Amino acid sequence: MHLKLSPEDAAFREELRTYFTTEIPQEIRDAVAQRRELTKEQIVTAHKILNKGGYAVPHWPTEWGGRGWTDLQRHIWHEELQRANVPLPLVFNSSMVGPVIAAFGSQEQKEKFLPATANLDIWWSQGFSEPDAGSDLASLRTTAEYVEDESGARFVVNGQKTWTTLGQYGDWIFCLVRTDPDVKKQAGISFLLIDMTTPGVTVRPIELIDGGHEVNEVWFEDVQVPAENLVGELNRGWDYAKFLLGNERVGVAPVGATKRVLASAKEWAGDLVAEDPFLAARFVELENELLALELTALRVSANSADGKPHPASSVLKLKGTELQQAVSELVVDIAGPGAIASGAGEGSDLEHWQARSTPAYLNLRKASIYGGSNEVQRQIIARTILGL
Amino acid sequence: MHLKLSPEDAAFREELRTYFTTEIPQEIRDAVAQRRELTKEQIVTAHKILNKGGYAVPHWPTEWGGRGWTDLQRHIWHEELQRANVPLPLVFNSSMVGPVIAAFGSQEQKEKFLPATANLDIWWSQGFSEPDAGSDLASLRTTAEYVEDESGARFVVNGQKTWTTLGQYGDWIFCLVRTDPDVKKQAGISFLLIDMTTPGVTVRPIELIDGGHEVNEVWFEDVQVPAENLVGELNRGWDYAKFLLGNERVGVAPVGATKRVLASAKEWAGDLVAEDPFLAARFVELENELLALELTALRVSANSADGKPHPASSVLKLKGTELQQAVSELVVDIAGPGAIASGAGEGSDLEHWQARSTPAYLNLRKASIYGGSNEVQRQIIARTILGL
Amino acid sequence: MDFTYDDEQQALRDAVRGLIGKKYSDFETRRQTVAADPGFDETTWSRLAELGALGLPFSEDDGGAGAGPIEVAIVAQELGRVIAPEPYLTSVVLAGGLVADAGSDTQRAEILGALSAGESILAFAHDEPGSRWAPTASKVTASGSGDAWTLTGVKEPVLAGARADTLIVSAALPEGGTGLFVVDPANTDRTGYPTNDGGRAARIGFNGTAAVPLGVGGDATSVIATGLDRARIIAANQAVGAMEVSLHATASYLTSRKQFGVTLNTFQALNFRAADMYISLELTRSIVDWATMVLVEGTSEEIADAASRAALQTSRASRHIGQEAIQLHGGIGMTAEYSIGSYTSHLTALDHLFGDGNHHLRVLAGKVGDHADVDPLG
Amino acid sequence: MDFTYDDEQQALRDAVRGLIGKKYSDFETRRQTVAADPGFDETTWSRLAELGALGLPFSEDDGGAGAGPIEVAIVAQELGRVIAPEPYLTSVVLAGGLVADAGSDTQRAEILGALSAGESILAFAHDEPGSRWAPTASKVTASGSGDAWTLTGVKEPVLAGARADTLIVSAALPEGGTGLFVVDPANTDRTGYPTNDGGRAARIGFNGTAAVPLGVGGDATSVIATGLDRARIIAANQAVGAMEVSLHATASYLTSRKQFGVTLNTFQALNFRAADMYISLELTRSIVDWATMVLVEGTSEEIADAASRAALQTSRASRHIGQEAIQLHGGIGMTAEYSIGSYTSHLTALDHLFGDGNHHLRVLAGKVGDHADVDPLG
Repeated sequence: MHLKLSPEDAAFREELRTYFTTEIPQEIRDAVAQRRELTKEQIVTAHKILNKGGYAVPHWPTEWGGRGWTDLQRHIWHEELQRANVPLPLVFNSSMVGPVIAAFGSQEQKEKFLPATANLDIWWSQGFSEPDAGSDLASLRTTAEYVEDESGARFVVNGQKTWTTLGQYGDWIFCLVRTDPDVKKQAGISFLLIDMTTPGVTVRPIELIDGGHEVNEVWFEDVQVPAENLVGELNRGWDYAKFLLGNERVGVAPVGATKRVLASAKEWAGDLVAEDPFLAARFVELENELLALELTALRVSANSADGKPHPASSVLKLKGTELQQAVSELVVDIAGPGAIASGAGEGSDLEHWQARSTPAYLNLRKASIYGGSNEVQRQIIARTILGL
Repeated sequence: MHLKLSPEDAAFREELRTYFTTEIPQEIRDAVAQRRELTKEQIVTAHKILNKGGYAVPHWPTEWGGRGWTDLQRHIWHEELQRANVPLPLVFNSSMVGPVIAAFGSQEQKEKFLPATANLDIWWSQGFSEPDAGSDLASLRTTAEYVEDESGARFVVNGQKTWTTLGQYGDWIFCLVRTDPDVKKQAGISFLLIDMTTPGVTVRPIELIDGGHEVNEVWFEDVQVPAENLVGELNRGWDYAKFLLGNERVGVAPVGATKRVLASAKEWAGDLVAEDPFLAARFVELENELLALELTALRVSANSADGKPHPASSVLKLKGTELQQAVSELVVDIAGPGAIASGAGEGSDLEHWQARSTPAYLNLRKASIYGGSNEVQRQIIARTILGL
Repeated sequence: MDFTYDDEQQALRDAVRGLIGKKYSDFETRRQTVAADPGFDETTWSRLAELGALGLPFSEDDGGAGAGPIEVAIVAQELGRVIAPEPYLTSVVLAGGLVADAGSDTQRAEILGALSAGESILAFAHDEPGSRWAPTASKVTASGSGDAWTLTGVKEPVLAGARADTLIVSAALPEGGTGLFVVDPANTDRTGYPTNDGGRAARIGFNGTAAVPLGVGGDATSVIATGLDRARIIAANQAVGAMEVSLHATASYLTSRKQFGVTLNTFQALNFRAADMYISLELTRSIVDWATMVLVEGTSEEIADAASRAALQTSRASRHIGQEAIQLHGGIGMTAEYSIGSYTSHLTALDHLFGDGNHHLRVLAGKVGDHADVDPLG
Repeated sequence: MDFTYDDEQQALRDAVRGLIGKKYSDFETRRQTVAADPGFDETTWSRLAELGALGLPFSEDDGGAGAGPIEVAIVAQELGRVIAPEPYLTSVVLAGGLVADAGSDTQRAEILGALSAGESILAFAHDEPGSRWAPTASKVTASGSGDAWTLTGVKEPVLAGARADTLIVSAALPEGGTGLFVVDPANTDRTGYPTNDGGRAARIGFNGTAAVPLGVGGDATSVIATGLDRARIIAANQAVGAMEVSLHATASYLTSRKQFGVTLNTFQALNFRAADMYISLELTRSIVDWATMVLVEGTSEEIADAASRAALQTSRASRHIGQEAIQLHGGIGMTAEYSIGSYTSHLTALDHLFGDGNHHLRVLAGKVGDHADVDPLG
């Protein structure tokens, strides 16, 4: 056991810190710091700059742009991105479909998709959830029927996906589809890549309670998908999805970003921190829990040698989202009467962060629902770790 | 809606306050205030004085000593007892077996038992729980076999009861026993009164984690119980038990006693309250929650016209015990380093309340387990009130 | 002590529910109403006037109905149940209450008469950028004397400020203290915008704007303080209505939504959390009912204490219930089309209008050493 | 940054577990041991000495093993796992640590040598009636000069005070400040009694009792402060051991105990609460491991900060886990025959030895404005 970073890791961190703060445009980092909604262009710009430096997909196989870092280095990378207010590499590309194609795709698929995915030349959307398949993902109903005729071998897709985050920007969508309706529900699912410009694909935005439109419904009506867009084997999609979700959960605790917001909140609160002991206490409790969480992420990453998600990653997801929500709630309280002024525009005498405080708080209620709800995480802990 | 007590109720309260503070010996009330363990004699003395004034069993049928009070008056009575540090009338007599005999017993049973029960001439114990029947009370296994021969009609009881509070003082014990093993488990249970001096009855104290011995195991080995000691009908015991438990829950929120301990805690804390804002905040939160609870008790008692427990009584039990526990935890914290000194005796320089703080805290962990655990209460709320 | 409504109060509740509950029985109606300015339904406002609901707290001499806080609380609970966007709390309870307490005979008759008749929307311009629920003003200053005053500075956010026909404005007085003034908003610089919960607020700039003192003028800090306390208690009633419906919607969703082939109420952990929501709600209802009764019978000091106690409990409960309602709904709870998230949004706004739980905790902590215990029966 | 034990550390853990874990593997042994004075097993204490565990933190020159906080923490965790009653924390970590930090060469060799060899029990008499975890003394006063001092006043509660062969005593100095003294307990008035968790404490009266300054004498407030911080971090390690076993005992009970015809782990609400206990435990383990590393490498200021952070988190977690462990067990969790309640009792004692969560919250709140964030990687 020892406390300090090794000189190599310290140098590594310094290198990242420099790259992130000098290469990524200040206006993008300011937008993140001020909790503004990013444009598609800003996300793409930042991602491409990261990819240029080798910082977009460091966890991929080295053959496809990975860096062979240690777990600790990956942790440092993840934290430093957030600390520098750099938008994270687009998660659908870097943590979801990319690793799946790299692990299970054909050589043709790898060559066709991986470089473009790493560089965000293709913007991927996720097509997993359905209106009647939330936490119970495997009950999905979107069908893909295999057809082989004179126009070639293909799947015909019908159904509806939902909660497709940033689907309005998507070029391609990776979907779980039912290819065999007659077997146990997990067994008849396949993993399909679909060009979103194909006729029959419709994207409809969903308004959320913060007034934003970041998620969408995606409808498929007799969508013709070439057979070569099937990833891996037919009816093995559930395995690939589990692999993907395991990847998603690693580093899922947004510790760095939450710390950054908490530090901003302290600035925003100003003299109030010294005047109001109860406010000071909330900062202490949140800082301490974030410290414990960050240390847990370090301890866990240091211990997961086999690349599989450590069972404690459910702790990171659950506590990470709870703290993210708690910090956003604190900001609303610091905003005071200004917390209601979500529509205040340029002429307002209120601070921008005050106006954003309640929408951000409301928006983050999703954090404990999406990506494996906190109830699912508790179930995983109880079953997998405690044997209950 | 109006706030104030009517002049009649205000006068009623004054009358109780005077009786409790002048008739009950000061040393008994001091012992309660100092959270000391009461002797059997103290409990009996206080109970008999209450009974003399008509304050031991006011909720019984008037024929047997009841007073025909309104719900609000019963609430005031319950609060004023606690406020004056008067030990509550022995719950096994006044709220449990008494009402059951009054409602379901034969005329002979009523005449034999009710006056003696009201006056604590008989000390009753409760024989419900068994080692393998906790929250699932109906799975009890103690058997009572009906035998009729030359020595008369009787039940032969075999089995074991546990968590029998103050069973070491018991003269008689009222038991749930299985009289028909062949039917659905609730259907084969009867309600039996057993003289604890009968051969075959053994009481063994259980040491609790606070070092006290307030609960016991009671063993029955071929205990001969005259058939006339069956209450009501054979195999209807479960109904009587539900009636009894409903009675038990009414007024089960120990608001008055908890308020009294909280007020004492403020005295014990002294200058700390002004010096430590976090301590002040804990007092505020607890006082406010106790206020909300007391008002809920008033609101509920005012609304339960039919004598059945209001469904919200589960709220009173659950929140009441949580607050009781939270106040006991606060006292431990106020005790500071002295909280560990549970064995400190007369020569100690620490305050008696400091030494008692941790045992009281540990002992009160039971409050959310006994008498229908808080999990059972949540289940009742979810099912009965919310239809879940 | 009695927590039950009399027959007239029950009739009032039924009438308001018949009007407002019916109007917004379909959540889509509420959604469309708040999407367009002025953010509420003028026709419904007129009907509330016809019902007598807008004049409830005011004396009959002033054009009101001469009822009291219990009746006002009944209306607020009903508004809360459907999260109706009509500016009852801000216009009738808060601004109207100040006029009733401090206005001259003429001002009361004119302003409250028009308000009660549904002919005029009133707003109280009090919050300032940087202020935190104090009963004083500092960034808007008043100068002048007698009836000839002018105001300068910025008020923001002002609920219903862009739509208001008349403004009651707090301003720092030259000799110290905070005065109340009546201002014609035509002479101000107003920018309106939506609040997170679909309400409306505004930035209002005063630049030597003409203002008439409310009533006799002079320092009105204690009038404002009591006015805010009144609004706190009525806001808590509105929150109780919203929480009640949130809980029932959640329970109902749990019994109908299927996951893993069974309805969600098969999952004990979810049911227990709904039970905890019920506990929060019941405790809050009790303390809010009590505070409403204190508003009828109490001194201003007792009202202040009751307001803080009700607000503290309501703040805790509305976060608990609002957050759990969304979580137990899952994804659909995040969407604007479905009602539950808007309830949470509204509860969040109510929580921050007149001081959140932490604010009231501080207030109460400052005097916790002054009493041995809290006894609602006196 | 590395959270893993090296081979030697693992071997130490196995050895201590082999000794202590085996000794108290049957909970009844622990129960009988604490029932009779001195409240621990002298033979086990000797074996710990033979193993080198008692001298771990002390230099080899002083008769110790020259190891460090990581190794001491390992021993503490193992003691916590079986809630062993041996006075390691108070005698070796707290009192021994003060002697190591401030004692003269001769004192260190004598006192720590005997302590390491298991020949002498050491206690630190510091708490006073009315004191609250400050590093200063006020009710026991010292007078004298050079090596000839006397102490007067009362210390209580003093852990292991009745059994101790040598006392280290804090006392208010005539010129201000708090000094440390070595005292032969034979010259004091001692009354011992059990603590809630089966440990032992004492009231110790000094009445012009002869005392020798520890080391060079003079104000030792900062030495005491660091000594208490060290004890806080090691106590937190002991709590982690106890919490880990509490959680596993609870999970195991849930899978075996039947109610309503099924095992308790059929009830999702209970499983979820066990999952929450696991989360508390994991977070606590992380921060306690980190604080232990700070104890190795940090400045006294960094150690103070880490001690408060670890203590705050441990206090919260040990209440959560201790309370839930009993609740999820139900009635049997209340009995002294069954182990789980004693774990909760011990956690409660550990929580109040050197400052509870609220105490450390105050400490940390006082300096929360001094930094933008908390970065464990520096």
